[in-house]
Amino acid sequence: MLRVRLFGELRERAGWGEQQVSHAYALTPSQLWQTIAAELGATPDLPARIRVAVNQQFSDANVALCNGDEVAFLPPISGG
Amino acid sequence: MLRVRLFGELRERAGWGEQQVSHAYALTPSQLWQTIAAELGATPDLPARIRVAVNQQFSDANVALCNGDEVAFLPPISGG
Amino acid sequence: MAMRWRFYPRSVVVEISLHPTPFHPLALLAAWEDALIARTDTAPAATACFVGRVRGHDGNGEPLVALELEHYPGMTETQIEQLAQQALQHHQALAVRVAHRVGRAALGEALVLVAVAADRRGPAQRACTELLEALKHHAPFWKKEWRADGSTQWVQGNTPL
Amino acid sequence: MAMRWRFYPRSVVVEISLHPTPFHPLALLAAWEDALIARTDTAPAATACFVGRVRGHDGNGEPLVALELEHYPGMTETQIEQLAQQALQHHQALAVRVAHRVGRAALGEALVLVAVAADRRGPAQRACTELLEALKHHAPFWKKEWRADGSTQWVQGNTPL
Repeated sequence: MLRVRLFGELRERAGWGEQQVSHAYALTPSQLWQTIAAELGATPDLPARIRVAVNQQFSDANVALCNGDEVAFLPPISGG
Repeated sequence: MLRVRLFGELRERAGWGEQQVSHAYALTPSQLWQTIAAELGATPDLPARIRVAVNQQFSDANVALCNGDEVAFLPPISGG
Repeated sequence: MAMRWRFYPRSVVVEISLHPTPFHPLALLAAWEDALIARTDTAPAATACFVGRVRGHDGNGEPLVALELEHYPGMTETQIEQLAQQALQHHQALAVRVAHRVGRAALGEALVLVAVAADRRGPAQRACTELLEALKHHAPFWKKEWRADGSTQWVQGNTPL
Repeated sequence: MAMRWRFYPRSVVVEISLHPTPFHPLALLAAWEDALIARTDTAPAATACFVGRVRGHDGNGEPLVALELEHYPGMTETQIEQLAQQALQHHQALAVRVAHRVGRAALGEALVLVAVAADRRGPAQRACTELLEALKHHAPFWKKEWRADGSTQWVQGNTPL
Protein backbone atom coordinates (compact mmCIF):
# COMPACT_ATOMS: atom_id res chain seq x y z
CA MET A 1 0.00 0.00 0.00
CA LEU A 2 1.01 3.65 -0.54
CA ARG A 3 0.33 6.39 1.94
CA VAL A 4 -1.01 9.29 -0.16
CA ARG A 5 -1.11 12.80 1.28
CA LEU A 6 -2.71 16.02 -0.01
CA PHE A 7 -2.29 19.58 1.28
CA GLY A 8 -3.82 23.02 0.91
CA GLU A 9 -6.30 23.46 -1.91
CA LEU A 10 -5.88 19.83 -3.05
CA ARG A 11 -6.78 18.52 0.37
CA GLU A 12 -9.86 20.76 0.44
CA ARG A 13 -10.97 19.76 -3.04
CA ALA A 14 -10.58 16.07 -2.35
CA GLY A 15 -12.08 16.32 1.12
CA TRP A 16 -9.25 14.19 2.56
CA GLY A 17 -5.61 14.75 3.49
CA GLU A 18 -4.47 11.18 3.71
CA GLN A 19 -5.42 7.84 2.18
CA GLN A 20 -3.99 4.39 1.64
CA VAL A 21 -3.85 3.39 -2.03
CA SER A 22 -2.85 0.04 -3.42
CA HIS A 23 0.60 0.11 -4.95
CA ALA A 24 -0.68 -2.13 -7.75
CA TYR A 25 -2.43 0.78 -9.50
CA ALA A 26 0.31 3.31 -8.98
CA LEU A 27 3.83 2.40 -9.90
CA THR A 28 4.86 6.06 -10.14
CA PRO A 29 3.58 9.33 -8.66
CA SER A 30 2.19 10.24 -12.12
CA GLN A 31 0.15 7.05 -12.22
CA LEU A 32 -0.95 7.61 -8.65
CA TRP A 33 -2.14 11.10 -9.59
CA GLN A 34 -4.26 9.64 -12.40
CA THR A 35 -6.12 7.50 -9.85
CA ILE A 36 -7.16 10.56 -7.79
CA ALA A 37 -7.38 13.27 -10.50
CA ALA A 38 -11.10 12.74 -11.05
CA GLU A 39 -12.08 13.41 -7.44
CA LEU A 40 -9.86 16.47 -7.50
CA GLY A 41 -11.57 17.75 -10.63
CA ALA A 42 -8.10 17.84 -12.15
CA THR A 43 -6.59 16.65 -15.44
CA PRO A 44 -5.13 13.13 -15.44
CA ASP A 45 -1.79 14.58 -16.34
CA LEU A 46 -0.03 15.91 -13.26
CA PRO A 47 -0.06 19.73 -13.60
CA ALA A 48 3.40 21.34 -13.57
CA ARG A 49 2.43 23.55 -10.64
CA ILE A 50 1.87 20.46 -8.42
CA ARG A 51 5.08 19.18 -6.90
CA VAL A 52 5.66 15.62 -5.69
CA ALA A 53 7.34 14.41 -2.51
CA VAL A 54 8.20 10.80 -1.84
CA ASN A 55 9.02 9.89 1.73
CA GLN A 56 9.10 13.60 2.57
CA GLN A 57 11.70 14.54 -0.02
CA PHE A 58 10.90 16.39 -3.26
CA SER A 59 10.81 13.87 -6.04
CA ASP A 60 10.39 13.37 -9.78
CA ALA A 61 6.86 12.39 -10.84
CA ASN A 62 8.08 9.32 -12.70
CA VAL A 63 10.19 7.74 -10.00
CA ALA A 64 9.42 4.09 -9.30
CA LEU A 65 7.43 3.77 -6.07
CA CYS A 66 7.92 1.01 -3.51
CA ASN A 67 5.35 -0.55 -1.31
CA GLY A 68 4.94 1.47 1.88
CA ASP A 69 6.14 4.71 0.32
CA GLU A 70 4.57 8.01 1.42
CA VAL A 71 3.66 10.11 -1.60
CA ALA A 72 2.49 13.70 -1.27
CA PHE A 73 1.09 16.07 -3.89
CA LEU A 74 2.02 19.66 -3.03
CA PRO A 75 0.23 22.76 -4.43
CA PRO A 76 2.32 25.90 -5.05
CA ILE A 77 4.30 26.65 -1.89
CA SER A 78 3.90 30.06 -0.17
CA GLY A 79 6.09 30.00 2.91
CA GLY A 80 7.84 32.76 4.80
CA MET B 1 38.37 83.38 9.75
CA LEU B 2 37.76 79.72 8.86
CA ARG B 3 37.04 77.07 11.39
CA VAL B 4 39.28 74.10 10.41
CA ARG B 5 38.58 70.63 11.78
CA LEU B 6 40.58 67.40 11.62
CA PHE B 7 39.54 63.87 12.57
CA GLY B 8 41.01 60.45 13.16
CA GLU B 9 44.61 59.96 12.09
CA LEU B 10 44.88 63.55 10.80
CA ARG B 11 43.83 64.95 14.14
CA GLU B 12 46.40 62.74 15.87
CA ARG B 13 49.18 63.65 13.48
CA ALA B 14 48.50 67.36 13.77
CA GLY B 15 47.96 67.23 17.50
CA TRP B 16 44.81 69.35 17.18
CA GLY B 17 41.23 68.78 16.08
CA GLU B 18 40.17 72.35 15.56
CA GLN B 19 41.81 75.66 14.67
CA GLN B 20 40.87 79.08 13.37
CA VAL B 21 42.70 79.99 10.15
CA SER B 22 42.61 83.29 8.35
CA HIS B 23 40.46 83.16 5.23
CA ALA B 24 43.06 85.32 3.46
CA TYR B 25 45.45 82.40 3.01
CA ALA B 26 42.84 79.85 2.06
CA LEU B 27 40.34 80.70 -0.60
CA THR B 28 39.57 77.02 -1.24
CA PRO B 29 39.87 73.81 0.77
CA SER B 30 42.85 72.83 -1.41
CA GLN B 31 44.66 76.02 -0.51
CA LEU B 32 43.71 75.57 3.11
CA TRP B 33 45.20 72.05 3.04
CA GLN B 34 48.48 73.46 1.75
CA THR B 35 48.73 75.68 4.83
CA ILE B 36 48.50 72.69 7.20
CA ALA B 37 50.10 69.92 5.09
CA ALA B 38 53.57 70.44 6.59
CA GLU B 39 52.47 69.88 10.17
CA LEU B 40 50.61 66.80 9.03
CA GLY B 41 53.69 65.44 7.32
CA ALA B 42 51.55 65.28 4.19
CA THR B 43 52.02 66.37 0.58
CA PRO B 44 50.79 69.91 -0.29
CA ASP B 45 48.41 68.39 -2.77
CA LEU B 46 45.29 67.12 -1.06
CA PRO B 47 45.49 63.32 -1.24
CA ALA B 48 42.50 61.67 -2.99
CA ARG B 49 41.76 59.53 0.09
CA ILE B 50 41.11 62.68 2.16
CA ARG B 51 37.59 63.99 1.72
CA VAL B 52 36.50 67.56 2.36
CA ALA B 53 33.39 68.84 4.14
CA VAL B 54 32.35 72.48 4.15
CA ASN B 55 29.75 73.47 6.73
CA GLN B 56 29.24 69.78 7.49
CA GLN B 57 28.39 68.75 3.95
CA PHE B 58 30.75 66.83 1.67
CA SER B 59 32.32 69.27 -0.72
CA ASP B 60 34.65 69.69 -3.67
CA ALA B 61 38.21 70.65 -2.73
CA ASN B 62 38.17 73.66 -5.03
CA VAL B 63 34.97 75.30 -3.91
CA ALA B 64 35.30 78.98 -3.00
CA LEU B 65 35.25 79.40 0.79
CA CYS B 66 33.51 82.21 2.62
CA ASN B 67 34.52 83.88 5.81
CA GLY B 68 33.17 81.93 8.77
CA ASP B 69 32.98 78.63 6.91
CA GLU B 70 33.71 75.38 8.76
CA VAL B 71 36.08 73.22 6.73
CA ALA B 72 36.87 69.63 7.74
CA PHE B 73 39.41 67.20 6.31
CA LEU B 74 38.15 63.64 6.66
CA PRO B 75 40.38 60.53 6.51
CA PRO B 76 38.92 57.35 4.95
CA ILE B 77 35.56 56.66 6.60
CA SER B 78 34.98 53.32 8.36
CA GLY B 79 31.52 53.43 9.82
CA GLY B 80 29.03 50.70 10.60
CA MET C 1 4.46 24.77 22.79
CA ALA C 2 6.77 25.37 19.88
CA MET C 3 8.38 22.33 18.31
CA ARG C 4 12.11 23.02 18.44
CA TRP C 5 15.12 21.38 16.89
CA ARG C 6 18.78 22.05 17.54
CA PHE C 7 21.14 20.56 15.02
CA TYR C 8 24.86 20.63 15.88
CA PRO C 9 26.56 19.23 12.80
CA ARG C 10 30.18 20.18 13.17
CA SER C 11 30.50 23.54 14.88
CA VAL C 12 27.56 25.14 13.08
CA VAL C 13 24.32 25.73 14.94
CA VAL C 14 20.95 25.60 13.19
CA GLU C 15 17.91 26.20 15.37
CA ILE C 16 14.45 25.80 13.90
CA SER C 17 11.07 26.07 15.56
CA LEU C 18 7.49 25.90 14.32
CA HIS C 19 4.92 27.79 16.40
CA PRO C 20 1.23 26.89 16.54
CA THR C 21 0.72 29.94 18.78
CA PRO C 22 2.03 33.53 18.39
CA PHE C 23 5.80 33.95 18.80
CA HIS C 24 7.85 37.06 19.48
CA PRO C 25 10.76 37.33 17.06
CA LEU C 26 12.86 39.65 19.22
CA ALA C 27 12.53 37.35 22.21
CA LEU C 28 13.65 34.39 20.11
CA LEU C 29 16.52 36.46 18.72
CA ALA C 30 17.64 37.41 22.22
CA ALA C 31 17.61 33.79 23.40
CA TRP C 32 19.42 32.64 20.25
CA GLU C 33 22.13 35.29 20.62
CA ASP C 34 22.60 34.45 24.29
CA ALA C 35 23.04 30.79 23.37
CA LEU C 36 25.56 31.74 20.66
CA ILE C 37 27.53 33.89 23.10
CA ALA C 38 27.44 31.11 25.70
CA ARG C 39 28.69 28.60 23.12
CA THR C 40 31.35 30.70 21.41
CA ASP C 41 32.17 33.09 24.25
CA THR C 42 31.71 36.08 21.95
CA ALA C 43 28.84 37.80 20.21
CA PRO C 44 28.72 37.36 16.43
CA ALA C 45 30.35 40.29 14.57
CA ALA C 46 27.50 40.41 12.03
CA THR C 47 23.86 39.43 12.43
CA ALA C 48 21.26 39.87 9.71
CA CYS C 49 17.63 39.08 10.30
CA PHE C 50 14.22 39.31 8.69
CA VAL C 51 10.78 39.25 10.26
CA GLY C 52 7.63 38.78 8.19
CA ARG C 53 4.21 39.50 9.68
CA VAL C 54 0.59 39.06 8.59
CA ARG C 55 -0.44 41.91 6.28
CA GLY C 56 -3.79 43.59 6.58
CA HIS C 57 -4.52 43.17 2.85
CA ASP C 58 -4.02 40.60 0.10
CA GLY C 59 -2.14 41.00 -3.15
CA ASN C 60 -5.02 42.99 -4.63
CA GLY C 61 -5.41 45.28 -1.67
CA GLU C 62 -8.47 43.45 -0.35
CA PRO C 63 -8.63 43.65 3.46
CA LEU C 64 -7.75 40.44 5.36
CA VAL C 65 -8.57 39.40 8.89
CA ALA C 66 -6.30 36.39 9.29
CA LEU C 67 -3.90 34.05 7.57
CA GLU C 68 -3.94 30.30 8.00
CA LEU C 69 -0.70 28.35 7.48
CA GLU C 70 -0.74 24.67 6.63
CA HIS C 71 2.49 22.70 6.63
CA TYR C 72 3.67 19.15 6.02
CA PRO C 73 4.75 17.90 9.46
CA GLY C 74 8.12 16.21 9.13
CA MET C 75 8.97 17.33 5.61
CA THR C 76 8.67 21.02 6.42
CA GLU C 77 11.18 20.81 9.27
CA THR C 78 13.55 18.63 7.25
CA GLN C 79 13.41 21.02 4.31
CA ILE C 80 14.07 24.08 6.47
CA GLU C 81 17.03 22.29 8.03
CA GLN C 82 18.47 21.35 4.64
CA LEU C 83 17.93 24.86 3.27
CA ALA C 84 19.53 26.40 6.36
CA GLN C 85 22.58 24.16 6.05
CA GLN C 86 22.96 25.04 2.39
CA ALA C 87 22.76 28.77 3.10
CA LEU C 88 25.29 28.42 5.91
CA GLN C 89 27.82 26.50 3.87
CA HIS C 90 27.29 28.57 0.75
CA HIS C 91 28.05 31.77 2.66
CA GLN C 92 30.38 30.46 5.39
CA ALA C 93 28.01 31.81 8.03
CA LEU C 94 28.24 30.74 11.68
CA ALA C 95 24.67 30.05 12.79
CA VAL C 96 21.05 30.29 11.71
CA ARG C 97 17.78 30.75 13.53
CA VAL C 98 14.46 30.11 11.79
CA ALA C 99 11.04 30.37 13.40
CA HIS C 100 7.83 29.93 11.44
CA ARG C 101 4.22 30.18 12.46
CA VAL C 102 1.75 27.39 11.69
CA GLY C 103 -2.02 27.41 12.05
CA ARG C 104 -4.16 30.56 12.09
CA ALA C 105 -2.37 33.91 12.56
CA ALA C 106 -4.05 37.27 13.12
CA LEU C 107 -3.06 40.57 11.51
CA GLY C 108 0.34 41.82 12.57
CA GLU C 109 1.39 38.53 14.11
CA ALA C 110 4.83 37.19 13.18
CA LEU C 111 4.88 34.57 10.41
CA VAL C 112 8.60 34.04 9.93
CA LEU C 113 11.90 34.92 11.51
CA VAL C 114 15.16 34.22 9.70
CA ALA C 115 18.40 35.28 11.38
CA VAL C 116 21.98 34.55 10.36
CA ALA C 117 25.16 35.17 12.34
CA ALA C 118 28.47 35.48 10.54
CA ASP C 119 31.87 37.11 10.87
CA ARG C 120 31.10 39.74 8.24
CA ARG C 121 28.08 41.66 7.02
CA GLY C 122 28.09 40.37 3.43
CA PRO C 123 27.77 36.66 4.29
CA ALA C 124 25.20 37.36 7.02
CA GLN C 125 22.95 39.44 4.77
CA ARG C 126 23.28 37.27 1.68
CA ALA C 127 22.65 34.06 3.63
CA CYS C 128 19.61 35.64 5.31
CA THR C 129 18.11 36.83 2.02
CA GLU C 130 18.88 33.57 0.27
CA LEU C 131 17.45 31.42 3.05
CA LEU C 132 14.25 33.44 3.19
CA GLU C 133 13.73 33.00 -0.55
CA ALA C 134 14.52 29.31 -0.29
CA LEU C 135 12.00 28.91 2.54
CA LYS C 136 9.33 30.72 0.60
CA HIS C 137 9.74 28.43 -2.38
CA HIS C 138 10.91 25.08 -0.99
CA ALA C 139 9.64 24.71 2.57
CA PRO C 140 6.19 23.14 2.35
CA PHE C 141 3.86 25.82 3.68
CA TRP C 142 0.55 26.90 2.25
CA LYS C 143 -1.23 30.12 3.14
CA LYS C 144 -4.97 30.58 3.17
CA GLU C 145 -6.18 34.17 3.34
CA TRP C 146 -9.31 34.87 5.43
CA ARG C 147 -11.45 37.93 4.59
CA ALA C 148 -13.88 39.75 6.80
CA ASP C 149 -16.86 38.23 4.98
CA GLY C 150 -15.60 34.76 5.86
CA SER C 151 -14.47 34.00 2.32
CA THR C 152 -11.05 32.41 1.89
CA GLN C 153 -8.40 32.15 -0.79
CA TRP C 154 -5.32 29.92 -1.03
CA VAL C 155 -2.25 31.99 -1.86
CA GLN C 156 -0.82 30.88 -5.20
CA GLY C 157 2.97 31.09 -4.67
CA ASN C 158 4.91 34.12 -3.43
CA THR C 159 4.89 37.87 -3.96
CA PRO C 160 7.83 38.87 -6.12
CA LEU C 161 11.11 39.61 -4.27
CA MET D 1 22.48 59.26 27.42
CA ALA D 2 22.07 58.56 23.73
CA MET D 3 21.54 61.53 21.47
CA ARG D 4 18.30 60.81 19.64
CA TRP D 5 16.56 62.37 16.69
CA ARG D 6 13.10 61.72 15.33
CA PHE D 7 12.45 63.10 11.90
CA TYR D 8 8.83 63.03 10.67
CA PRO D 9 8.94 64.30 7.12
CA ARG D 10 5.67 63.33 5.56
CA SER D 11 4.46 60.01 6.94
CA VAL D 12 7.91 58.40 6.99
CA VAL D 13 9.70 57.89 10.30
CA VAL D 14 13.49 58.01 10.57
CA GLU D 15 14.91 57.48 14.04
CA ILE D 16 18.64 57.87 14.61
CA SER D 17 20.62 57.66 17.82
CA LEU D 18 24.33 57.83 18.64
CA HIS D 19 25.38 56.03 21.83
CA PRO D 20 28.45 56.97 23.86
CA THR D 21 27.68 53.99 26.11
CA PRO D 22 26.76 50.36 25.20
CA PHE D 23 23.34 49.94 23.56
CA HIS D 24 21.23 46.83 23.15
CA PRO D 25 20.00 46.48 19.57
CA LEU D 26 17.07 44.20 20.35
CA ALA D 27 15.79 46.58 23.01
CA LEU D 28 15.97 49.48 20.55
CA LEU D 29 14.24 47.36 17.92
CA ALA D 30 11.43 46.48 20.32
CA ALA D 31 10.88 50.14 21.24
CA TRP D 32 11.01 51.20 17.59
CA GLU D 33 8.49 48.54 16.53
CA ASP D 34 6.16 49.47 19.37
CA ALA D 35 6.32 53.09 18.26
CA LEU D 36 5.59 52.06 14.66
CA ILE D 37 2.61 49.96 15.75
CA ALA D 38 1.32 52.81 17.92
CA ARG D 39 1.65 55.24 15.00
CA THR D 40 0.27 53.06 12.20
CA ASP D 41 -1.93 50.75 14.25
CA THR D 42 -0.35 47.69 12.61
CA ALA D 43 2.99 45.95 12.71
CA PRO D 44 5.09 46.26 9.55
CA ALA D 45 4.67 43.28 7.18
CA ALA D 46 8.43 43.12 6.54
CA THR D 47 11.32 44.14 8.78
CA ALA D 48 14.95 43.63 7.86
CA CYS D 49 17.73 44.46 10.26
CA PHE D 50 21.47 44.22 10.69
CA VAL D 51 23.58 44.35 13.83
CA GLY D 52 27.35 44.80 13.71
CA ARG D 53 29.46 44.15 16.82
CA VAL D 54 33.11 44.59 17.79
CA ARG D 55 35.16 41.68 16.44
CA GLY D 56 37.85 40.02 18.52
CA HIS D 57 40.43 40.37 15.71
CA ASP D 58 41.47 42.86 13.06
CA GLY D 59 41.56 42.34 9.32
CA ASN D 60 44.79 40.32 9.62
CA GLY D 61 43.53 38.12 12.41
CA GLU D 62 45.47 39.99 15.10
CA PRO D 63 43.58 39.92 18.43
CA LEU D 64 41.87 43.17 19.47
CA VAL D 65 40.72 44.32 22.89
CA ALA D 66 38.60 47.31 21.94
CA LEU D 67 37.49 49.58 19.15
CA GLU D 68 37.31 53.35 19.42
CA LEU D 69 34.85 55.26 17.23
CA GLU D 70 35.37 58.92 16.44
CA HIS D 71 32.64 60.88 14.67
CA TYR D 72 31.98 64.38 13.43
CA PRO D 73 29.27 65.73 15.75
CA GLY D 74 26.61 67.38 13.64
CA MET D 75 27.73 66.15 10.24
CA THR D 76 27.53 62.48 11.19
CA GLU D 77 23.90 62.76 12.26
CA THR D 78 22.97 64.86 9.24
CA GLN D 79 24.62 62.38 6.89
CA ILE D 80 22.89 59.39 8.46
CA GLU D 81 19.56 61.21 8.17
CA GLN D 82 20.14 62.03 4.50
CA LEU D 83 21.29 58.49 3.72
CA ALA D 84 18.29 57.01 5.55
CA GLN D 85 15.87 59.24 3.60
CA GLN D 86 17.48 58.24 0.32
CA ALA D 87 17.25 54.51 1.14
CA LEU D 88 13.61 54.94 2.18
CA GLN D 89 12.54 56.79 -0.93
CA HIS D 90 14.61 54.65 -3.26
CA HIS D 91 12.93 51.47 -1.95
CA GLN D 92 9.53 52.86 -0.88
CA ALA D 93 10.16 51.60 2.64
CA LEU D 94 8.05 52.76 5.59
CA ALA D 95 10.50 53.51 8.39
CA VAL D 96 14.15 53.27 9.39
CA ARG D 97 15.97 52.90 12.67
CA VAL D 98 19.70 53.51 12.93
CA ALA D 99 21.76 53.30 16.11
CA HIS D 100 25.52 53.72 16.13
CA ARG D 101 28.04 53.53 18.92
CA VAL D 102 30.57 56.33 19.48
CA GLY D 103 33.57 56.32 21.78
CA ARG D 104 35.33 53.21 23.03
CA ALA D 105 33.55 49.85 22.57
CA ALA D 106 34.67 46.53 24.04
CA LEU D 107 34.66 43.17 22.24
CA GLY D 108 31.20 41.92 21.39
CA GLU D 109 29.52 45.25 22.04
CA ALA D 110 27.11 46.54 19.40
CA LEU D 111 28.54 49.07 16.94
CA VAL D 112 25.64 49.56 14.57
CA LEU D 113 21.99 48.70 14.19
CA VAL D 114 20.18 49.33 10.91
CA ALA D 115 16.54 48.29 10.65
CA VAL D 116 14.03 48.97 7.88
CA ALA D 117 10.29 48.37 7.89
CA ALA D 118 8.41 47.99 4.62
CA ASP D 119 5.34 46.35 3.16
CA ARG D 120 7.35 43.65 1.38
CA ARG D 121 10.56 41.73 2.01
CA GLY D 122 12.46 42.91 -1.07
CA PRO D 123 12.29 46.64 -0.28
CA ALA D 124 13.03 46.04 3.42
CA GLN D 125 16.11 43.91 2.75
CA ARG D 126 17.47 46.00 -0.11
CA ALA D 127 17.01 49.26 1.79
CA CYS D 128 18.70 47.76 4.86
CA THR D 129 21.69 46.48 2.89
CA GLU D 130 21.99 49.70 0.91
CA LEU D 131 21.76 51.93 3.98
CA LEU D 132 24.38 49.92 5.84
CA GLU D 133 26.79 50.27 2.92
CA ALA D 134 26.04 53.96 2.62
CA LEU D 135 26.68 54.46 6.34
CA LYS D 136 29.97 52.60 6.15
CA HIS D 137 31.19 54.81 3.34
CA HIS D 138 29.48 58.19 3.82
CA ALA D 139 28.71 58.68 7.51
CA PRO D 140 31.76 60.27 9.11
CA PHE D 141 33.01 57.64 11.55
CA TRP D 142 36.58 56.57 12.09
CA LYS D 143 37.59 53.39 13.88
CA LYS D 144 40.75 52.96 15.90
CA GLU D 145 41.63 49.36 16.77
CA TRP D 146 43.20 48.76 20.21
CA ARG D 147 45.44 45.70 20.72
CA ALA D 148 46.33 43.94 23.93
CA ASP D 149 49.82 45.45 23.91
CA GLY D 150 48.32 48.93 23.90
CA SER D 151 49.22 49.58 20.27
CA THR D 152 46.55 51.11 18.06
CA GLN D 153 45.72 51.30 14.37
CA TRP D 154 43.25 53.49 12.48
CA VAL D 155 41.07 51.37 10.22
CA GLN D 156 41.61 52.38 6.60
CA GLY D 157 38.12 52.13 5.06
CA ASN D 158 35.79 49.14 5.16
CA THR D 159 36.08 45.36 4.82
CA PRO D 160 34.69 44.28 1.47
CA LEU D 161 30.95 43.56 1.34
